This record gives sequence, C-alpha cells and structure tokens, in this order.
Amino acid sequence: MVFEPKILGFLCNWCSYAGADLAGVSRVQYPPNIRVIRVMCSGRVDPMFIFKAFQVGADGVIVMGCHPGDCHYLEGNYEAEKKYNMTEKFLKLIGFDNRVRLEWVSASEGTRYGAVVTEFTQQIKDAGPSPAKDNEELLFKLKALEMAAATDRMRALVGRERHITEDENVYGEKVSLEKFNEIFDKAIKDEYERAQVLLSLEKGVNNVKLLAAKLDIDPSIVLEHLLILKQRMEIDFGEIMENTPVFVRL
Amino acid sequence: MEKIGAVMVVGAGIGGSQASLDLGDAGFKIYLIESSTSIGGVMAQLDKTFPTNDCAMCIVSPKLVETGRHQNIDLSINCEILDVSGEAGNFTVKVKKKSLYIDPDVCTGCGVCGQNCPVEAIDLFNEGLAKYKATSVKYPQAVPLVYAINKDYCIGCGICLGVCKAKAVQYDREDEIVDINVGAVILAPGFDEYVPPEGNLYGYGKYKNVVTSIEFERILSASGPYAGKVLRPSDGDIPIDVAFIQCVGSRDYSGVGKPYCSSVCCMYTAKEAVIAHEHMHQIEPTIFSMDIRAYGKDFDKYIIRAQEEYHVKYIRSRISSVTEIPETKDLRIRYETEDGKILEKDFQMVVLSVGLNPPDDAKYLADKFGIDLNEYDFAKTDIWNPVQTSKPGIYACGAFSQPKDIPETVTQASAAAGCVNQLLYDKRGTLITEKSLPPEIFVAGQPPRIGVFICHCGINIGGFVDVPEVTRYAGTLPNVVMSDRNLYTCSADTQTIIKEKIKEYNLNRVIVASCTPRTHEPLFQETIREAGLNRYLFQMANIRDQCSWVHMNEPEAATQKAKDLVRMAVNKARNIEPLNRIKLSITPKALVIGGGITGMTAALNFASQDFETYLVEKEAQLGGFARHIYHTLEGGDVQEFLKDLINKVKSNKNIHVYTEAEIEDVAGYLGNFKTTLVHGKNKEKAEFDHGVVVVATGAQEYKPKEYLYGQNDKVILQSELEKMINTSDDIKNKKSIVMIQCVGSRNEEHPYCSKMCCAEAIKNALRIKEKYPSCEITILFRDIRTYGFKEKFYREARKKGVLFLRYDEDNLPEVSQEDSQLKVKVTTARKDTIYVNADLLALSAGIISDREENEELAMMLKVPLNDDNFYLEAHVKLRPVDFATEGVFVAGLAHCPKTIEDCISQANAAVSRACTILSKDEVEAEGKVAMINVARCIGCGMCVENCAYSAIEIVEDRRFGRVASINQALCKGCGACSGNCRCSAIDILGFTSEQIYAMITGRL
Amino acid sequence: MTQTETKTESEEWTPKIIAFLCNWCSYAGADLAGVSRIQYPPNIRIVRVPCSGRVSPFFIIKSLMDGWDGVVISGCHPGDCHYISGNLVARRRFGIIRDVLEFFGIEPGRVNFMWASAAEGERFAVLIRKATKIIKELGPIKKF
Amino acid sequence: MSEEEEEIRIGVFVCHCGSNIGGYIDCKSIAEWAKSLPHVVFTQDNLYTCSETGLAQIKKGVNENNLNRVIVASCTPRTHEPLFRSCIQEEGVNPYLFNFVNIRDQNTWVHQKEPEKAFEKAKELIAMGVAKAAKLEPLEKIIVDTTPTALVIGAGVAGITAALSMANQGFETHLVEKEAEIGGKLNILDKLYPTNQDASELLKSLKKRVNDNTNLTVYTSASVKSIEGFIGNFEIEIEQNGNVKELTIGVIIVAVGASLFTPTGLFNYDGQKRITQAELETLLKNNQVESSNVVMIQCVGSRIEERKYCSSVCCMVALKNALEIKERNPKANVTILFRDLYTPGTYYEDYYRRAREAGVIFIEYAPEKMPIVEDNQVRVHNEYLGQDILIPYDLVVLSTPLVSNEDNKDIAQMLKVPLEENGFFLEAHVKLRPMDFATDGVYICGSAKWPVDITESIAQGYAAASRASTIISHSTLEVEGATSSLPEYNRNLCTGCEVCITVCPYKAISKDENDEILIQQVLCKGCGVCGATCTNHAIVIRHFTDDQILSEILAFGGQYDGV
Repeated sequence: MVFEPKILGFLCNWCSYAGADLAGVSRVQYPPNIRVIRVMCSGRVDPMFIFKAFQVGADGVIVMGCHPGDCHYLEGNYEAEKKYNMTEKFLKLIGFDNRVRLEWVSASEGTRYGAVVTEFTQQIKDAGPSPAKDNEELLFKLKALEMAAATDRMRALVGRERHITEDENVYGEKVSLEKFNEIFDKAIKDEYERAQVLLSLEKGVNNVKLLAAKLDIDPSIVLEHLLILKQRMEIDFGEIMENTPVFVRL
Repeated sequence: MEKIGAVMVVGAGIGGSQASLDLGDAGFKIYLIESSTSIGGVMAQLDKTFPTNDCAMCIVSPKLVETGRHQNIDLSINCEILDVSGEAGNFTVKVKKKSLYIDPDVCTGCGVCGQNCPVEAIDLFNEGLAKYKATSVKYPQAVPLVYAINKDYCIGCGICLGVCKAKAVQYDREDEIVDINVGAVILAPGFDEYVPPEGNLYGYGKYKNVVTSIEFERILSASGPYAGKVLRPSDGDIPIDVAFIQCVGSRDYSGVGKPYCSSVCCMYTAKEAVIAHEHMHQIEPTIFSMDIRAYGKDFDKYIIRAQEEYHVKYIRSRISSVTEIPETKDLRIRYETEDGKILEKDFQMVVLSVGLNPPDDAKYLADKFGIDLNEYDFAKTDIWNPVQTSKPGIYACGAFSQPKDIPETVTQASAAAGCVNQLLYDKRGTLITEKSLPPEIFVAGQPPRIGVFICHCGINIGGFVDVPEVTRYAGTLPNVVMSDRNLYTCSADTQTIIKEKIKEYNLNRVIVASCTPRTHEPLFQETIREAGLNRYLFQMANIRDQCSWVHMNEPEAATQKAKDLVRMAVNKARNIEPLNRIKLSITPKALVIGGGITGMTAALNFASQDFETYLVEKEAQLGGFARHIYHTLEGGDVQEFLKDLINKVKSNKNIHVYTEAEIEDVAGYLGNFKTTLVHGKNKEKAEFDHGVVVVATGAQEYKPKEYLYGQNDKVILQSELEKMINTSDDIKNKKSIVMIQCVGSRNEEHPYCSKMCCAEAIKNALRIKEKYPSCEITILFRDIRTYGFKEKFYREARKKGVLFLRYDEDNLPEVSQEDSQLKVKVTTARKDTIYVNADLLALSAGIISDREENEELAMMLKVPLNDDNFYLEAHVKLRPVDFATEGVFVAGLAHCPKTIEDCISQANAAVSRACTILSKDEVEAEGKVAMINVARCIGCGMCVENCAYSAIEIVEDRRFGRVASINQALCKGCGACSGNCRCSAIDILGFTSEQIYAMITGRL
Repeated sequence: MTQTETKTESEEWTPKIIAFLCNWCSYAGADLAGVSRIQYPPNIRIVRVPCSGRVSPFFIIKSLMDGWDGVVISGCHPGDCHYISGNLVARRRFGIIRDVLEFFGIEPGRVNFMWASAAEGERFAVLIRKATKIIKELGPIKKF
Repeated sequence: MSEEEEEIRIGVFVCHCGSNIGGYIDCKSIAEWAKSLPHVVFTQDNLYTCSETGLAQIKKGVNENNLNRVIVASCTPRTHEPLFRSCIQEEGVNPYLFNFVNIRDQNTWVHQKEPEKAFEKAKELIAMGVAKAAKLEPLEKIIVDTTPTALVIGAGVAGITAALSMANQGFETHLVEKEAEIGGKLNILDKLYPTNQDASELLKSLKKRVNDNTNLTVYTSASVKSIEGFIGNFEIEIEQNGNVKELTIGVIIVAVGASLFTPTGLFNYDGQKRITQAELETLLKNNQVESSNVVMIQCVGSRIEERKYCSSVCCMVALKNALEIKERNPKANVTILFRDLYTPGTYYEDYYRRAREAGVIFIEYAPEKMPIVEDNQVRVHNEYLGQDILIPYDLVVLSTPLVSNEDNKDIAQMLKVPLEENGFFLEAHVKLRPMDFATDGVYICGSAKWPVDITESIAQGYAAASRASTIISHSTLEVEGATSSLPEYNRNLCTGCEVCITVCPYKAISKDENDEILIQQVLCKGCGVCGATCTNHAIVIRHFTDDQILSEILAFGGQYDGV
C-alpha cells in the first residue's frame, strides 16, 4: 500500500490561509494529505500543539505565516519563528526535525502554497510513516518534549529571545545569539531530560540507577535533575530501598 | 586627631557578627562590611558543630537575625574595600557597595524572582551540589534575606522585574562608593578552604564520589541539596563504606598543600563521620589520619564516642593513592599501615578533610589596611595579643590570623572588641542615636479593640490563601474593630497605614497575619510602639511559612487554616496586656577573680576604660602559673612580659588588688553584685559592689603518681625541666633525655587533652638541642598535637634529630630503675619493644582543675562546672566566655587548658562581653518573664531546680511563708518553671496559660 | 461549639491537630519547611511557645478536652536548647504524661513529642505527616 | 454556569456549492456520516448554503433541533463567515458558536483529480470542525464610546494641516506646540520649491485659517505631560506656562517634526563664512547674501556611519537656494559638491535641469575622499580628472540633515509607540499602514516619521487626519470579541512575568494599579501571540483557546476529547 502521510498544517488567517484559498480559486492541485487548522496568526501556534499532533499520529506538521514584515499583527510571525525554532530543536532530540517545517506564504501565493504543500508532502513521504505510531517509547519521548516545552523556563526564554537578542535586554545590552543559544540549548536538553525523569517516575521507574539506565543519562546528571525537580516541588524523596532512595512524583 | 566612636568590621561570618554585636551593644556605631550577599559565613553552611553536635543553623541564626536588626549595626553586603587612610582612632575607609540590582530596602526576600528565573547557575552555598538561579539568595535562612542578581549569569530577560510584586528589581542600580569614618577596624574575613589542584592524588575533580569536607557538610545538612540524606553524587546511592582522608592540603611539605596544621580538621572529620552515621545508620566511616589532634575542651571525649558509639574506624596512615573502579564508581584506597603493610580497601565515597587557607583576598586586604602577613599569608599578630595586627587600631579575629574553630573565633571576636573598647571607650555612645518615642497610651482595663492586618505577601500568601475571605472573616471575630489587607504588610508605607489605623480606630491590640514572627515581629512591634502602643500588644499569625507555602496544592484547606490561625491570634490578643521591661541600674565596676596573666589582662583592660576593678588573688603574689614559664614555643619571653604586666596592674589607680584573698560571698545579680572577702595575712575584711564578675582562677599542674615521679630525682616535670634549662647548666652532662607525653591527661581520671604539653615538650627539646646538640632526646607520645603554626616546631624538632616514638594508650611506657640508671620501656605502634636509657625523664604533666575550690566558687556564683571540674560556659560554640548566669564571665585556664595567648584573648573577650553591660547606666530585661502567684505557691523549690538561669530562689514571704521569687532581671522567660509547677503558681507573661487556653479553645 | 462539628459523608475525615512549637528550633524548622516549600497536611494549627519547657501538661489535656484530635509538642534537639535545658525539663515531664493519658482512657498516640531543629524543615514535614497518619488512624477524639 | 451544563447540540450543514464541491465528493453521504460525530444532532446538505434557501434551512435546522452550535462545511470563512454568523444570531444563537469548515477552496478545488481522497479529507476536516465546535464558547463584541475630539502634537506644517483637516470635519481639535509660535520650519524658510512661493505667505495663510477656525484650540509654548487610556478615550494633560489642562481625546496625531543638525566640527563650520542651508535661508530672506563664490556641500552629517539615512530634502533645498542666488546675482559662481543628487519626479528633475541651465556647477565627490574646506578655497577630488580641484569661495553652505527631536523618546513612551534606530517615530507598517501606529487611535505625519518636505508634510497631514477621523466619526467603536484574556480563574497562574507585555505589538497588555496584568480588550486584535508565549499558560485566546485547538488536533488523530 502506498504510504499516505497525515500532515497537519497551522495556517495564519491573513496570509497563508488566504493563500491556500487562492490556491483553490486558482485550482492549483496538490496532494490531499494536509489538514488545516486555522489560527489568526502563526504566532498563536503554541509548540505544545505540534508535539500533541505527533502524539496523535501526525506524520508531519507545517506551520505557515505571513512573510517577514507582512504580518497582519506586525510581528507575530517573528515570534512564531522563535517558537518554531525551539520546537525544531526539541524534535531534533528524537530525530523528528525533518517532519516539521515553517514556511512563509502570502495571500497572493496560491501557486506557491500548492508547491510548498506538494514538496513537504513528498518530504514526509520520503521520510516514511511516523515511527511514533504505537511506539510506546517514542510517544513517551514526545510527551516529555511537550512537557519540557511547556515549562515556564522554556517559555520565558523563548518569549524573551527576540527582545534580548535583537533589541536590548534590561541592561540596555544586546545578548549575543551565541550566548543565548548556549543557555537555550542547555535548557532544552535539561528540560527534556527532566520531563523524561518526571514521566518515568509516574511509571514507577523511581531511583537514580533505574532512571539512568532507562533514559541512558549519566546517573550523576539524573541525580542533579532530581534535585532540581525537588526544588521545583515536582517530586520528593520517598523511602529508602536497599541503600537507594526512591523518588516520588508529587 | 579626634577619635571616632565607630568601628568597621570586615567580614560578617560568626566572628565579624560577634564582634559587631559586642561593640554595638557597648554603644559604638558599627559598620559591618560583607563581601558576599549574606552574613553567616562558613558556619551557616555547617550541619552540626563539634563537640556537642549542636545544629549550626539553630544556634547561629538568632545571632544573625540580631546582627541584621541591631540598631547600632549598619550592615552592608556585596562590598569591596577600595582604600584606607588614617590611623588608630580615626580611619577613613573607602568602600564600594556593589549593586545587587535589587533594592535591598524593598526586597522582601519572598523568592519569587528566583523561582521564575530561567537561567540556572551553580549554587555556591551548597558548594556546587545544587543549581540555583541568576537571581538568588545564598540560602533560605539568609540574613539579610535579600535577593541579588548575579550579572555574570544573568541574560537580562527581565522576568524577575515582572514577577516582583514588591518592585524591588532595579537593573539600573549602580555601585555606590562611600567613605566611612571609624576609630578602629576589626578584620574578620575568615578563611578559604583548600581546593585540591588538578591532578591531585585523591582524584578530586576527576572522580564524582570524591568530595571535600565542606561539600560533605552540605550533603549532611538538612537544608542542603540532598535534604540531609547522605548520598553519593555519582548515582544517589547511600554509600556504606565512607573514607575520610585527613590532612589534605595541611601538614604538607611537598609544596602542593600548606605546611601548617589546619587545627580543626581532626574534629570536623570526626563530627562528619559521626553525623553521617547518625543520618544513615548503614554508613560505616573510616578515617585515615596521621595524628588525631583533639586538643580542645571535651574534644577527646568526642573522638572516643565516635569510635565507641558510632563505630568510626581510625587508621593511622597517609594514603598513597585513590583510584576509581569505573563500573561501580567505587574508590580503591591504597595505604600503608603503621607497621609497614601495604593494603587496599574499596569505599563507596571518599571525603577529603581539606585544610584552611588564608582568604583569597588576604594579600589585598593586608595591602589596603597596611598590615603585615606572616609566612603563610595569614595576618601577622602580636605574640602576646593574638588579635593585634602589626598596625595599631586594626585588629584581626578568627581564622584570618590562624586556622581555628568556632569558639576560638568567637572568643577572638570578643577579644578584638575588648581591645577596641580599650582604644575608644571614651567615645562610646557618641555616634548612635536613640529613638524618641511617644509616651505609651494607657490601655489596661479597656476592652480590646483589635486591628487585623492580613498580608498578601505579593503572591506568596495571596496566591494560595483567599486573603479577602480571611480579611472578611477576621472582621467578624469578637473585639476586632477593623481588618484590612495589604500587598506587603512589612513595607514602609504599610507601617504608616498601620499607625494611621491605630489612631483612626483607636486600636489597642494589633495583629498581623503574614510571615514569621521570628524575623518580623520586632518590626511591627516597633511600628505600634511608634504609634504609642505598648510593644507587647501585638500578635502575629504565621500564614505564610507555616500555611500558604506548605499547602500550596490545597488552597481551600490553606484558607481555612489561615482563618483558624487568625482566630487563634485574635483569641490570644483579647487576653494580652501591656508588659514592661524591667530596668536595672548598673554598678560600673568589675570583679576579677584570679591574678594570673588572664586575670591581670582583664583587670587592666577594665581599668584602662575607667572602670573601677577589684582583682582578687588567693596567693601572696600576682602572676599565677606563668611564674613557672620562661618562654613560649614561639620564643616570647614570659618572665619579662609578666613583670611588665604586674607593674602595670600595681600602678593602675583603678585597680584594687587583694592578695592572699579568700572570697566569702558573692551576692546579688547582674549589675548589682556585692562581694565580701578576707585578704592579707591579717585576714582583713573587705566588701564592695560591682556590676560584673570575671572568673579567671586558672588551673594547676598535675602532680604525677606514675613513672617514679617523686621517687627518683631524675624524674621531673616539664615545668621543672624548663626551669633547669633556663636557670642552670644541669643539662650539660645529660646524654639522653626521655620525655613522656600525656601524663595525667587523656586517661580515665582526666579524659581530656591538656593542649599545651606537646608544645611544651618540643619547646624544651628544641632549647636543649640548641644548647647541646649532642644530647639525645626521645619523646614518647600518643599524638603530637602541634596544631596550627606550631607544626613548624614539630617539624624542626624532627629535623634536629629529636626521636619521636608513638605508644598506645593500652600499652603505656614503663619506667624502671636499675642501679642508678633510669630505663624506659616503650612498645611502639609497630609493636617493637624498645628500651631507652634516660639520664633525665621529663613528664609532660597535664593541667587539672582545683575541684574543691571551683565547686565552692561555682556555688557562690550560681554557675556550673563540667565533668572535669572546669567551668562550663553558657554555650560551647557561641558563648565561650559567658555563663548562663548573666554578668558572670569566664576566662583562661579556669575554662579549660590553653596557651598564654589564648588566655589573653579570653581575658579581653570577657571584658568585651562585660562592657556590653558596664557601658550602660541601666539594662533593660525582656518583658516576657515568669511571674509567681504567691498565693498558690507552696515553696516546693521544683522551679529553682529547673531554672537554667538561677533566676528563682525561695524566699520567706510575710503572708505566705516560703515561696518562690523570681528575679525578673535574670529570667529569660523560657517557661520551664511554669510547665513544671505543680500548683500552677507560675505563669509566663506574654505566654500566659490563659492566653494559650484561649488559643486552644478558640478552635471553631 | 465543638460538638457541632460534623463532616459531610463524602468528605474524608481529617484530624485537627494542635502543635506547640518552641520558638527557636521547631518553629524555625516549620518556617524553613515553608521557605523550602515542603508540603504537609494542612490539619495542623501551630501555637508558638518560647520553649518546649513552657508546655504545661494542662495545655495538652485542655487541648484534648476541647476537641483537638491530637497534640504535637516539638522542641530543640537535646543539647540544642536555646534556654540551655528547657527541652530536657520538657522531656522529663512528657515521659510521664503518656501514662497519665492512658489512665484517662486517651490513646497515647494522640500526643506526639518530637525534636526538630531550625535546619530540619524536611524532618518537620515528615514528622507532621507521621503524626497526622497516627492520629488519623485513631479516629476522632472521644468527647468528654 | 448554565451554558456549561447545557447539552451541546451541533448541526452540520454541508454545501454542494453547486458542483464546486458536490461535483467531486458526495455531500449527501458526508452529511449522513457526520451524524456519527459526537454531539452532532442534525446534519443536512444544501445546494448553496449561502443562498437564501440555504440560510433558511440553517434557521429551520436550528429552530427545530434546538441547535446551539452550527457548522457549515463549504468555502472559506474569510469571505462567508460573517454571513453565517449573523444568520444564526438571528435565531438567537451566539455568533461565535458558529464554526466554518473549508472543504472547497482547500479541498475539492485543489484535489480535483483525487475525489476519493478529497472525500476522506472533507470528512476529517468536518470531524475536526465538530471537535472545535463542541468547545466553542459564546462571546460578545465589545462596544466602546468614542470621544469626538482630536489632539495634534506639533504645529508645523504637517500638524497644522492635520489639525485644520480634523477641525474642518467638525471635531473639537487641540493643537499643541512647544515653541512660542506655530509654523515650525516655515518660520525659517525663504522660498518653497518647486513653486518658489514665499514660505511666509503660506505661513500667513495657515495662521489665518487656524485663527479663524472655531473648532481648533492652539496651545503654544506647551507640552503634553501625560497620556493615559486608549483609543477613543485618551486622558491627556497639557502643560502650558505652568498650568495643566486635562482633556479627554479620541484620537492623537503626532506631528512633532524634526530638528536641524548643527555640523559643529565639520568642514570648518563657523556659522559665518561656512554656514548651513538653514542659515542661508535666513540670509536670503533678509537679502543679505553678497557672496559671488558659493560652494555647497551635500550630505554633511548624513549617509555616514553614525547617521546612515538620507535626509531626502537637502538636494532640493540646495538646488532651490543655488537658483535663488543665481537669480539675484547671475554672475555669482555656485558650485554644488554632491555624492548623489536625489531629484525624484518630473517637477524636481525639471528643477535640477533649470539649475544646470542657470550655470550652477555640479561636482561629484566620493565619501572616501571628502572635500576639504580650506581658508579660501575648497579642495575636492575629481574622479574623472584623477586630481584635486580647487574652488575659491567666499561662502560655503553645508547641507545638513534633519534629525529626530531629542524629546521624541518621552512622547513615544507616553504613547507606547516605538521609535526607529535614528529616533524617528516608527509607523505600524512601512508599506501598508504608513500613517498609523500599531497602537490604535494614534497617528503620525510629517518629519516626525522621516524627513519630508513641505509638500509631503501637507499630504501626510491630510492622510493622518483622514485615518484619525475614521475612528471618531462614529460615536462608538466595536471591538472584536475573539481577543485574548486573562480570566479570573487563571489569575493565580499569572506570575506577572510580563513576557506577554513585550510580545504584544499593540501594547494592549499592561499592568494595572494593583500590579496585575490587564488586557485592554479595545486594543487587542486577537493574534494570540501572548497566549502562545505566556510562561504559565494563564492567558486564554478566546475563540482559539488551547482547548479548542487541541481538540482539533485530537480529532485530526482520530481521538475525541471527552467522548
């Protein structure tokens, strides 16, 4: 059977959705694999939506917004780009980064819309069906990514990224993208691992060594994560079993 | 130059805080300058303290809170010293107060900024074991509880600005540079711990399960990263076999570490081993050590307990290598035993007992303040006065001059304060301002009119507790005439509101429902006092620390609890009455008991501050035991010093010396003692009043019954040997001299170390070797305890050929006499038996207390003795020269064996503590004290026994016969008497039974 | 008033516990639990006393008579007392009170003595959880 | 609460759109299939749902089946949503309980060759639409009263034009000028290009019109002290001579103009023999120019590293003044040293030609080899000759740029509008909304935005007034209901971190006096960026809530939340 990917598109109302309509009016033909969710602005696309989409069986997700400078809401698409970049970085951790795309399509680019969708559909076809389907482990990881992206830490960083790297931070200085990314990338890795730890705890994987083995992270790092999660009041020490403390999710 | 009545204290660890408190209490203006963002220093990092296993935080935090709030102490954190000019009596110090980027006056320390900061950085307070945020406070109980932004990590995202409800974040806050004019400076920057360099043989930095002792301290701490669970960093398991390796970076002549002994490591290692075992019983600690230097008061007992009760194993060895077993991350230690075997053992974790280094900025400070450092870069101090630096007017205390433990640090802090008192005494009270307060409104007997202020604490309370609902509820409670809520009740503008409301509603009781009274009650009490209400007409309900913060997931239950707590507070408030603080007048005179170096130093210090002083000596002449000492190990001429001291005492018009004196009675209490004594050959009677007492009665040399002492005249004491060396030529023809250490010390009869004997033996040995290099000297020892910089002399003695042989406690040397030849048999640790012929045998006899004499005086002064009959101070760690009984202090050998310099420090410290009282015309006692209902009292005396402060006595009452009577000046209001009173005759003002019943019964 | 306290069927019964904490160690420990945001059951109401030695046996009996389901008394660890020996006095006193309570027919488990230092926020929470559990198992107090 | 408890009853109407949809997929069977979806109680297929008949069918369906959610699967919401919304509104159903499913433009039309797949796609899109519809909540549009008054800040030619235009439309208009006289740069100009009309003439006529206009109040030597509120309802404080006047204003036009640049230290500028064009204007005005050798240097202080922009008016000013000198003294030598001459449009190009014809000499210089003004001659390197040319002078005139006013920042802060890097005001969109700010109700014209000449200033003045009048020509303002909000039940989630404030391009979010986040519904456009950014998921984007979008995603994956 030919693989027909399920693709979810988030289209901004003013440019991309209009472009998609124009494609229709112009009878531009493209593969019917895409399902569109209309949002007012690409900046509305919460990273959570994308992780969720993969968890419920999407093979690919595409976010489309106005071209830089054309945003109906002035700058929403710039914010979208930052959020998308973070999402992509997260997905890269599980090799899903080739299943997402951010494209700028204007209201007048019906043909281009068709081309982009066609091309992206092909890309996903080439990539094959999402390995997450019925794959406990990948679903677990996707869930972890979703949780990680939803932490206030990640959201604060991504929410302020544009401001402090392109404009100026509170000290009137511009933070170099390099420095920002160093912190950002570390945060992505940490939060992903911590989310995995939390999810594992829920499944009864509850001490440092078991967690380290399951998640393939150095036990000392697992311990660090656990301590931070404890500070955040997500978990607590439980009883001690054979000289190893057990951690419990609160 | 005009003298200035202000003092700068640099470094706000326990030493700096103590010095500030002493001097602040004595009426000086204090500028306390701290380089980090909160005070408390290393002590605040500790879990427990030796030798009592006291919780460090419990005992230090009240002191820190007091320091932070003291009205004469101006505390500045995050500071840097830029420049110093001037001279003793008048210095100008340029200080840079580095910006915290948070307004410390506005920050309420609620911590929301830290929780929301997205940038994680390392937490230094937990020694890198936990992560903290770019906005953070050093530790949860920090004083001042002010957050700071670490700009090195901060990316300037601005989140903290938004989440700070108090609006304390100020990114454009600039550094401030101020010139501070002071009369004297006390340097108390503490120490920095030794960090094993890269490539160290212990694998520190390379193996995760090798940690330093200070890191291990945080691991042990209940408020540390692992919440007090002992876990190893590699995998969070509880380690079973834990090795402690001593002398890491100390007593190290290889050039990697430091040559001196860090003095405290033996004890803290034992403590850490004990606490580790206590926290997790499965842990079996092993300590690798060279000598065990448990030379302080009750230290040896602690080591014994560690071994016997906590199964701490000691191995005398320097280890040769530590290697990690990659699969398990366990550590394999290779070591050589005393008898020469090479062994290996695996441990789950290794703790390195790292030494104490001079502070990293020691050279910088020395340069700025113009003081000299010694060969190890510690502050160089006067040989007779260990707190006096090379520059007059500048004093050093604590580990800055030599590694030392907490009580010694606290003693030195007070000693430095004592020296400052001496320098600036006539400027006391010149730079401090007393607040003028309106007269108190008379409210007694009026129906309560209660005002309740409920705090949102930003979102800290309001986020979980329905504050409007609690406010509404409070308004419905009996006698509550107004209830209001505030964003931050502690903010300055709210204080104004409270005062206005008191006027508007004619309030006569005020309740604040917010955080904890431990930190904030004094603030609100001050506020209502300013509004004319007695400060005890205040109640606090803790609805944050003990409610909203601990029930964050149950907002409804938390709201209900907050209501209950407010109601309980209202119920209590309805029963509270104004209290008065009793004022006691002070007789500005001092009594010093004991005319040795300690007593004379104390007396001279008092006298030079124009306090009339009575110096009482039981012997015919002054000088005490020092009359038998010629030199110190470091080379000081004791006799000359003593002569000078005696002359000064005798010529001082403020000192009345009584020799051949015997105290008959000391009556009275703090500020108002009356002493009677007889003195002189004719037993003349004398009687005088005084405000304070310093006990400096000293101790005695043990007269051995062992080793043929007294039977063979070749067997002498070290003190006799010293006399021989210094006054005769008798040594000349002695070919072999043997010394035996620990004679009459560290045994069953005297289970403590006499501290000085090792130094004494080495001093004499070195003197002999100097004069007669061919003389063979053998020292038989158990542990050589040349702590601190004295280590140098031990090393020198070894170099010069002095033979050191170690024997075990259960295998004591034997001395026999064959013909005229003395023979000493010793079984060494290698189990070899050696015979040494001795032309002279010197016994290092211990120091013992005079039991009878001490018991008699202790009874008179109502102060306790310890098991060894030395005087027992109020608190082993933090009140080393105080007694629980106020106005009475202890110094010198009466406290425990110690060196001359330490005696001098203690003497000055005792003076400083006494000056906090003598400097005032009157002292104010706490208002919350015990009160006797004489009609109910049957005079059983139970309360007298229970009172730790000797504040109760049984008196004859005209109407009720024998009843208890409370000296409110001495009472601390703990309530131990009341809780035990069988007749319910005692009540505690401020915590009366009626008030507590009201809280109990007002449940619904 | 206390007699009127009823619980709705659906709601699980939770005990009401009164705690007497000494100001210097346990109260500070309870504060630290808060500062560290360590969560414990909200059934406890805290009364601050200067020292555990202040807690008269009457306070305990009065509390139980008044309908509190349990009492917690916590002071400094032995040797840590701010008032030198107040906690030791308390310890001696409370050694006896459990027997007295039993004599009255009150389960001794309703009265819990413990030590918690100013650094033991975690321990404080654990002890409160434990005490709550014990008292919960004992059920509501009998009314006098 | 009652709405929540109310049973959700969804009706699905599938449009054939003639053969546009029906020609490819079987709408009838789709409608039939849709009945199987959760909460769907009624379905119908219509030939043209948007026709009178179709609308009547919807109304009937709603009435007979008690529908409280309506879905139309047809063309695109962008064109047809309002129609269907008002249709169900007429039947008493809140218009926001309507949901559109696009099965034509984005389905049948684009998958004409794969009708089976298009059929499946249509079903899935409808399933997603139903999932979202089940989560929809009724919303109300917000109506705000507007005050029919205007404030114009700056009484230069742009400001006066805008103010007159507003006043002439009958709006009470307030014109604030910081100087003692109105007129701005007209006060210093001599002639105006390309007509060579006297600037004073124009000024005189403007002043007269201002004075005669009863709707217009002028405040000179005055400044705006504070601006609170929002579109239609700004609260303004104007300070004049120490007195503060409070006004309620509907719209604000920023026309603060720009400042002259003094080229201290450049080309030996001394204000005597080496002056600026502005100073030359004054000399010309007073007829004091007697020089016979005039050298003008263009781009002095503009198009350099520090100030990268072209000031756009200087070329024309130089030409105008050169011609003026030539006209008064045809013997005078006038040389213009330039980098590029910008004379756009026929009028201006023509003007340039006239200058050449009049004998003005043009010499190009390169920025790497700047002309050097010596004591009596100017040394300029000529690329073509490959050597320096020496031009004797008795007057050097430097063409300096207009620069932004120093107090722009204060005004920008009060208005919550942005400045660009050179300190000029930044409009909402460079191409599409040149007179608007992102902040509603605030408009921009003249050199405050960018250096412009008189002609352009006048044009912009009219344009800004026209934009502004669209707001206050209505007594009320209707605001979209699908905006972002911080609902009461989410208040405790808000940490106050203010990230939403930074990302909101409309400055619709601020903190109120209680330090709590306040979303000004009137200003919010509902883009949703704040909601997607909110660090603690406290902000709800109405009509596009997380819940609604997630249910669409779940439906996409074949899952139905809550069923």
